[in-house]
Amino acid sequence: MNAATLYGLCSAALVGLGLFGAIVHPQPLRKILAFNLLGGGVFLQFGVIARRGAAAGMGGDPVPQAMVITGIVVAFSATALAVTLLLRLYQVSGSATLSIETQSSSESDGGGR
Amino acid sequence: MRVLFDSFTVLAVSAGAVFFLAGTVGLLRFPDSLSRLHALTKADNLGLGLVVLGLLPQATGPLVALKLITVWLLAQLAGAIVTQLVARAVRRENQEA
Amino acid sequence: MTAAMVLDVGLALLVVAVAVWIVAAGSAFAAVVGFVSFGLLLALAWARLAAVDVALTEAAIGSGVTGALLMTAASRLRPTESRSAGERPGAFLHVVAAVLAVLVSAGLAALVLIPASPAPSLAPAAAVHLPELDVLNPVTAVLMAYRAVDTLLEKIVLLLALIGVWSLAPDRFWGGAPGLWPRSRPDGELTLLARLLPPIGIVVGIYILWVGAIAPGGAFQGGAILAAMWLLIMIAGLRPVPEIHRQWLRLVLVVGPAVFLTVGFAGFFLPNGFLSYPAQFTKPLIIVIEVVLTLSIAAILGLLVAGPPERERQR
Amino acid sequence: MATSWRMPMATDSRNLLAGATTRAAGFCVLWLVLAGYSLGDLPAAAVAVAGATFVSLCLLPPGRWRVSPLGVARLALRFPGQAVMAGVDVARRALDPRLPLRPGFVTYAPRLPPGSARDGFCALASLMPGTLPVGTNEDGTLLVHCLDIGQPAAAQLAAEEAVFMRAVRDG
Repeated sequence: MNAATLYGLCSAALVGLGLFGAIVHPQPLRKILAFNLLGGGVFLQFGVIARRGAAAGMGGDPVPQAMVITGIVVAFSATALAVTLLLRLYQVSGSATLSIETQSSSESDGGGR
Repeated sequence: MRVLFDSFTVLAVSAGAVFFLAGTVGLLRFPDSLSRLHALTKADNLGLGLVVLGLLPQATGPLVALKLITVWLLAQLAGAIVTQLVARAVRRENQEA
Repeated sequence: MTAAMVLDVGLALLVVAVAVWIVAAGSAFAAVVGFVSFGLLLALAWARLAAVDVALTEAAIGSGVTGALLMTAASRLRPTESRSAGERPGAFLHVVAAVLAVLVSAGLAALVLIPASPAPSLAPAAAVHLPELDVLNPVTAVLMAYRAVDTLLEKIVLLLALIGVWSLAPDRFWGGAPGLWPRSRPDGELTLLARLLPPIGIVVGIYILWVGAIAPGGAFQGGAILAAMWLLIMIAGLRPVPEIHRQWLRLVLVVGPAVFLTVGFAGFFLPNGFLSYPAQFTKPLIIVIEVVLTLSIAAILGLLVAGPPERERQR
Repeated sequence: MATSWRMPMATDSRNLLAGATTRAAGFCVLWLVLAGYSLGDLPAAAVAVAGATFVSLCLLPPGRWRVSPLGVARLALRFPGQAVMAGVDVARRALDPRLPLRPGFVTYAPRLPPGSARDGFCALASLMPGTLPVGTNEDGTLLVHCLDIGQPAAAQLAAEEAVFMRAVRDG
């Protein structure tokens, strides 16, 4: 087994872990974290493809690498927007939950700050 | 001469690794957060210092050697400041509790 | 097993272990701390895959800037944590999620274990035009020349995200200054760091940008370092967070994408059309675009971490 | 504290010039350390050094610290030995099966007035054997965490502060 295959298996595990966390965690912030984990796994998968495409004197195929750099920045933008939405939800409703029952009960007791 | 330099590198880097190990052992064994901070900063700083010292004879020129030393100095600065920030946060939490 | 293999196996196991910790940790703050170290370990994995450009980006943006953002959010949302503990889904959903996750992982693992042969690669195609571009780092060449339209759109995404973040502010704060940290009194040590480190960070950031043409580095990595320095100065309270209505601020935010677009449209007068560079000016043009992009990236990243305005506009 | 980005108003323009020159020289060395020597790098190096010097002068106006080269040299020579002692001390305690620790707090009244020179001293003290400044008490003394309160921490800190004060003071 070479390094590319090893990190490929690692990335597969990361995607699974991220997916599991994003589904079962009730807190939105933990979902965002799990989503980033999932993204990290997908990016690493690109890295494996890039490494296997090493040719023409390059250590890896530069095209997937450039796409991952773009991806990391876009993932950060999405995370920043999601976090801000979450903080705003907390600001107006006094809670940061996606559950409908809890949300309506906190609205009825005034919530907010 | 080369052999002398290489054995010095092996010796110093290994010694550095021992201090990193000791710092990690301290991090796991020490009883409270503040004591653990001591283990982390002091043992690891010395460990990094020894690794840098060991790599100096392998440097291809004075600029590379200076680069290694710069890395160590920046790690010292960051370590010293961050340790105090964490210590302050620990103290604040203890006061609140 | 060789020493390099031992290192790779250890690193891969550590990455997965930290990922498990992020999913399983008791508090969100602990999970975020785990996420920052996860990013740094992942950067090492990228370096082991001979993708140093990505390793730098992952360390600076994936771990550093994202970590700063999530850490603020975790400390602000701490009061909501205990309540959501009661909302944990039941055992059934856990099992379904676990089965789904295992299936997806197994599918990806199978793809990894049964690779396409020969491995698809665009590296030879990318190498063909490197000499005429005069850019020795193939990743920078892809970002700035071959796939420049991706890079341009990504800048627009960054700008749109910032507009989205700003527009989440309550109306009365529109045009005011972002709140950044909920901290009134600056700590002494932090102020010391904020006095000493930023000049060093500026030299390092500009170096990383400059070296991007021939070695790993470039606008994103350099911009992220500059953004971190700016944030450090603002968090320590040495300089105020700018109010978002400022003309100069908005100019800095759009100058990178604007110059990129202008050069792109100027390409219509050339044989290859949109986003192609005139042959004899390729390298200078790429450098000019990279410099202004770095400025814009640094400002946008910093302001995305700073968040929406939380103070009223000063008259 | 928060002011705009403007060059500091130096009471003494010679002071400003001297400060700017030494710092610019330092950043030049940093650039050379990073990039090596190449004439083609000149434009980037010039921008980096000029930017860094400007920001440095804004954030830490010259004259704010009085630095004595001789004192700094003495401090720098002393530092590696102290780092070794600190590391060996912690490593010995961590690896000893009996875990010989007597953690506790000591208050220390520094002679340095509050300010960035004192912050610098605190940062240095946190790298010294057995001591870790945790914060400032209400009466202005420092609260220091020690790994072993049996050690003469206060005397050690006083010696360290004396060396530090000969190197750097608030101007």
